Amino acid sequence: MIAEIRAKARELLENGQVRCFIGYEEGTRGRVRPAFVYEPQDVDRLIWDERCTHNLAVYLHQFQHPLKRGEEPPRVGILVKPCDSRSLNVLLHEKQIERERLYVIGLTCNGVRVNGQPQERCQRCSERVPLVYNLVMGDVPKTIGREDYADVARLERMSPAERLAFWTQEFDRCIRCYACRQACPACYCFECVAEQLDPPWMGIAMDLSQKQFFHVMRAYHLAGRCSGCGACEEACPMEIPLSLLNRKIAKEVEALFEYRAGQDVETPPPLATFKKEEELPL
Amino acid sequence: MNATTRESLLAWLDGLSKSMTLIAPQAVEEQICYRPIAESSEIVLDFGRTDLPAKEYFLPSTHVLFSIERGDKGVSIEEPSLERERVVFGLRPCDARALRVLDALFLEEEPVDPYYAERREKTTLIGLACREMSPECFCTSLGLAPDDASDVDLMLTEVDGGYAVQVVTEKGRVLLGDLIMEEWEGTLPQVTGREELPILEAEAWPQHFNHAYWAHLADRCLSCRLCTYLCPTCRCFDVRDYETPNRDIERVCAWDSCLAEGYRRIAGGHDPRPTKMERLRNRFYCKFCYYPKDFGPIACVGCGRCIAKCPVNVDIAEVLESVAAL
Amino acid sequence: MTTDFEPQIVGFLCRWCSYPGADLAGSSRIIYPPSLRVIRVPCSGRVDPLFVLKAFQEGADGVMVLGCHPGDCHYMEGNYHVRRRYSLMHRLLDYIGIEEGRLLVDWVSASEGRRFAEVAREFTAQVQALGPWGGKRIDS
Amino acid sequence: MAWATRKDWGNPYRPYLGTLVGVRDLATDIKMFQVELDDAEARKDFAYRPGQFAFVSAFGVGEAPFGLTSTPLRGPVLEFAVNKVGTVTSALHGLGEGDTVGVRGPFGNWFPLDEMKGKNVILLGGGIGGAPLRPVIHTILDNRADYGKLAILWAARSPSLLVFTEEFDDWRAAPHTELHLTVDRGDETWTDNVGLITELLDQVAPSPENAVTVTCGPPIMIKFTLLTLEKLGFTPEQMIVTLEAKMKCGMGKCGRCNLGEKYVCTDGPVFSYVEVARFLESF
Repeated sequence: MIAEIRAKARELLENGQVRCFIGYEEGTRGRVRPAFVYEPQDVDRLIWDERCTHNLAVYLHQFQHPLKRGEEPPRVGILVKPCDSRSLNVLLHEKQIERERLYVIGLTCNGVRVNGQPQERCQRCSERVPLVYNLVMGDVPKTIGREDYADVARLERMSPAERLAFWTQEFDRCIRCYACRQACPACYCFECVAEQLDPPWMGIAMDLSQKQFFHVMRAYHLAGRCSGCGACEEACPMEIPLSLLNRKIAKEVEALFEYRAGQDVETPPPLATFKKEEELPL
Repeated sequence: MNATTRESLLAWLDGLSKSMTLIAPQAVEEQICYRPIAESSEIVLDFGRTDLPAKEYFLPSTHVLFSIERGDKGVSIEEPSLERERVVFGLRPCDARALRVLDALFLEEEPVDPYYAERREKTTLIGLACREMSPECFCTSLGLAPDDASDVDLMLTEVDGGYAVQVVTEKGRVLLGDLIMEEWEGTLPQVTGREELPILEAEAWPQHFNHAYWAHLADRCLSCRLCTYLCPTCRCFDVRDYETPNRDIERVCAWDSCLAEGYRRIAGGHDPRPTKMERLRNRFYCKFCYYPKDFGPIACVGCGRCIAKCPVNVDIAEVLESVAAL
Repeated sequence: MTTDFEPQIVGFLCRWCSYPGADLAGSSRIIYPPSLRVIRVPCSGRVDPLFVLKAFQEGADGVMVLGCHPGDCHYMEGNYHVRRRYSLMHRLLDYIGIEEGRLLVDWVSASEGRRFAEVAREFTAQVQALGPWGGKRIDS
Repeated sequence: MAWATRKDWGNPYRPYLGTLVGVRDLATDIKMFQVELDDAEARKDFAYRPGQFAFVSAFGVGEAPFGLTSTPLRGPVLEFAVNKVGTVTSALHGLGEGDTVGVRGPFGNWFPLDEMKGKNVILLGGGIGGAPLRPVIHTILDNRADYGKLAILWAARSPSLLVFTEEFDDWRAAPHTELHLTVDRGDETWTDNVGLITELLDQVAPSPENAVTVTCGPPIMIKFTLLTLEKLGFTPEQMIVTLEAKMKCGMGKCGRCNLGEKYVCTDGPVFSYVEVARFLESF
C-alpha cells in the first residue's frame, strides 16, 4: 500500500497538482509523526502502518493562507483514515476549506495502535472506509466494530456525586497545556474562549474550576462536530480520558437529533437548526 | 559514608512531615508526580522520572503576588508568604540542576524575585540518584550525571539493603536529625552514561536563525504549551488581576508559554512572532543561545520530558543533532 | 435536607414573556422565594449555555432559563434553539456532576404571573433539596 | 544592569500606590494621566530619567507598561499617555481624578541625553509614539543652550490623533526649534502637511552633520523612518529608537519581551540602530 501512496504523492507533486503532501513519516525512538513533503524526491519518507494515529486534518488550517504573499492558497494532498475523513467533512461543512484545493487519499483502516496497544475507539469503529476522498486505497476490512457507548454508560450508572468526584479528580490533573485543543481539527477559532479577555470567560489561574469550565465548554462546542478520532486523548500528557466527555456528547446528539458528525456536508448541523414540532426532554 | 534502611528512611520522612510539608513522588493514576504527602507509604521510590517536574513548588503554576483590599480607608496591599518549611524528597539530579538554572535568573540577576527566593530558601532538597537513564534522557550531554549530587542538600543512592546517604550541604546535615544510619563501606553503583549529543555553543546558534530547517520542523508542531509546561527550566509567566468572591482583588501570576499563539501580540494586534515557526524556534534559541548568553547556564537539563510527551515527536535531541549538522 | 439553606438561583428571563410574567407576579403580590437573581435577556435564545456553566462556576446553586412558549417567541425561533441547546446541556452538566435538578428550562408567558411564582417556588424547593452546589466548592 | 536607577527593590512585583491628580483628553481615545505617589518615600525612590517606563496598574484588571511622558526635573507628578486599545487601558480610561492606581518601576534604560549635548536633535514621533519623546523636548527646552537645533517631526493617522497639541505653540516659540506636523489623512480643518512621516522627513531633509535622531511610533513607522534616515546619510549610531513590546514583569524575569537575546525591558527600551540591526528577530 505504501508504494502506491508514494507513487501517487510523487505524481501529484511532480505535476504541480499539490504544493505539499501531508502524510506520516518515521519519527525518532520508534514513533510515527506527521510528514510534510514538498519535493517529489522526498516522498520515500512517507510510511503507512498501524502507528499512524494523528488526525492530519488539523494541519489544513495552516494551508489556508498563501505560502508567499500574493500567491494563491496552496493546493494540498492529504492522507485520511475513516475518522479523519469525518473531521474533513466537518471542516468542509463549516466552509473552512475548499474541497477543490485538496487531493484526498482515503485509506481503509483496520484500527491503529498507540505504543503497540490497539485503540478501543477502533474496536468500536463501524466505518472502515473513508467518507470523502479523491482516491481510496486498501481492501475493505472484514471485522466491523459496533458502537455501544459502553464506556459512557459505565459513567452514567454512577451517582451525580460519584461522577463529580471522577471528573474532579481527572480535571485536577489537567495542566492547561491545550494539546487537546491544538490537536483537534474542529478547534480552529481564532481566539478561543479560554484566551478571550473580553468577556473574560476564564482566568489564567491553574485552578480546578477554570479547568472544569474549559473542558466542559470544549466538549459542548464539539456537539455534532467531534469525529471521535481520539487525537485529543492521545495528545494529552496527563492521560485524561477526554473521549469519555466527547463521546457522551456524540451519544446524546445522536439520541436527541439523529445526527452523527462528519457524515456528509449537506445535513444542517444539529444546533444550527430545529424542527418546530419536535419534543425534546428539557 | 552512612547508609540507612528503607523502613527507617520512611519513618524519618514521617517524622519530618510533622513539622514540614513533605513533597515526594506519588502515583497519580498511571503517572508519577511530586505531590504533598500525608504519610510516607504513599511515596513511590522506584520510578524512572516523574511526569511533571518539581518546578511547580518553586515557580507555581498559579500563585498570588499580592491581594488588594479596598477598605473604607482606601487601598491596601497584602503580600502572602509561605507558612511551613518544606522538604522535596526524591528529586532527580536533572530536576535539581534545573533549579540551579532558574537560580541564575531569579536569584543572581537583579532584582531578586522574592517569591522564588523564599520558596528556595524554605525548602530542603533530598536527591535520589537514578539507577539507569530513561530512553529519552540525555542529561550526560549537558555535563550532568544520573548520580550527580551537587545541586541537592542530601543525596540518597539505592544500594543493596537500603540507601546510601551523602550529606551535601549544612542545610541537609541539619535535616538528618534522628535518621537511623550505620557505617557503609561499599562503593556507589556506577550508572552507564550515554554517548553525548552534539550541542552547539551559544555563539554558533545565530548563524542558523534563518535556516529553512525551522520551518520544516515547525510544520508538524501543534503550537500547544505542553513542552514548556513539562519543562523544568521553562519559566515564562503571565500576570493578571482577578476579583475574589469577597470583592478583594488578587494579582495572579500563572504559567505561560512562548509557543502559545498570541504570546507576543500587543493590544492593537501587532505580533512580532505571528507564525508557529517563529515561536517554536524561539523555544530552542532561548534554551541554547539566549539564556546562556544572558544568564550563564544552558536552560536545558536533558530530562527528556518534552521528548516523551510531545504529541508530534518534536524531539529536542534530534533538533540538537540536526542544528549541529546544519 | 437543611431547610435553612437559602439557595442562590440565577434566572435568565426573556424580556418579552418571562420577565413581564415575573413583573406581573410581583405587582399582583404573589409570594415567591427571594432566592432568585434575575438577569433580563432579549430572548431565551440569547442565553449561551456557557452563561449557565459560568453561573455554576461562580457559585450558583441552581440556574433557570425561562422563555416564551414555543411559537410565541418575539424573534420567531429563539426558544426553538433553546430546546435543542439545553436538552443537550442538561445531560452534559448531569454527566459531569451538576445534578439534573439544578437546571430548569421552562416557558412562562407575560400573562402567567401565578405560574411564574409557582415555577420559582417549585424550583427553589428542588434546589434546596439538592443542597448547596457553590462552584467554588469544587476547589475545596 | 543599565536601569539600576533604583537600588532597593524590596518586592519588585509590588506597585507603589498613587492617586490620579489629573486626567485629561490628549486626543481621540488617548488620555493623559497624572499620578502622584502617595508615599513620600516612594516619591524619592522613583527617580527616573527620560526614556524609562513604568507599569501602571488598573487594579482589578492588571497592569501594563507605559513610557513616562513627564520630565523628572519638572516635578514629582508622573505623567502617562494612555491609548485605549486593550483591557488595562480601557480600565484606566474609566478612572477619574482621585482614583487609586498602582505604579511600578522605573524600568528600562533611558535616552543618552548627555551624549546628545551639543548636537542637533531630530525627534520623530508617530501617534502616541510622541509620548516618550516629550520629556526629551522638555529637557532640551529647559537647557536650551546645551543642545544644537531641535527639529520635531510629529505625525499621526489623523489630526484628532496628534498628541500634546496644546504645547505646539511653546515648541514653535522656543529658539532654534522647528515643529513639522503631518497626518496620513487630513480633514476639512487641516491645513498642514498630509502624508507619511517619511515623506515629511524627505521634505525637511535635516542634515546628518553633528546630529542625532530619536524615533518612536508604531513598529512599521520606525522601520521605514530608519530607512529614510539612512538614505539621508545618517549613520546607525545617530539613529536612536525606543521600542515597545508585550511585557509582564519589566525586569527580565517573565521571558516575554526578548528580541533575540536582548530584552526590551532591561537592555532597552532605548536602543541605537547599531544594536537593532544586530537583533536576531525584528521588533
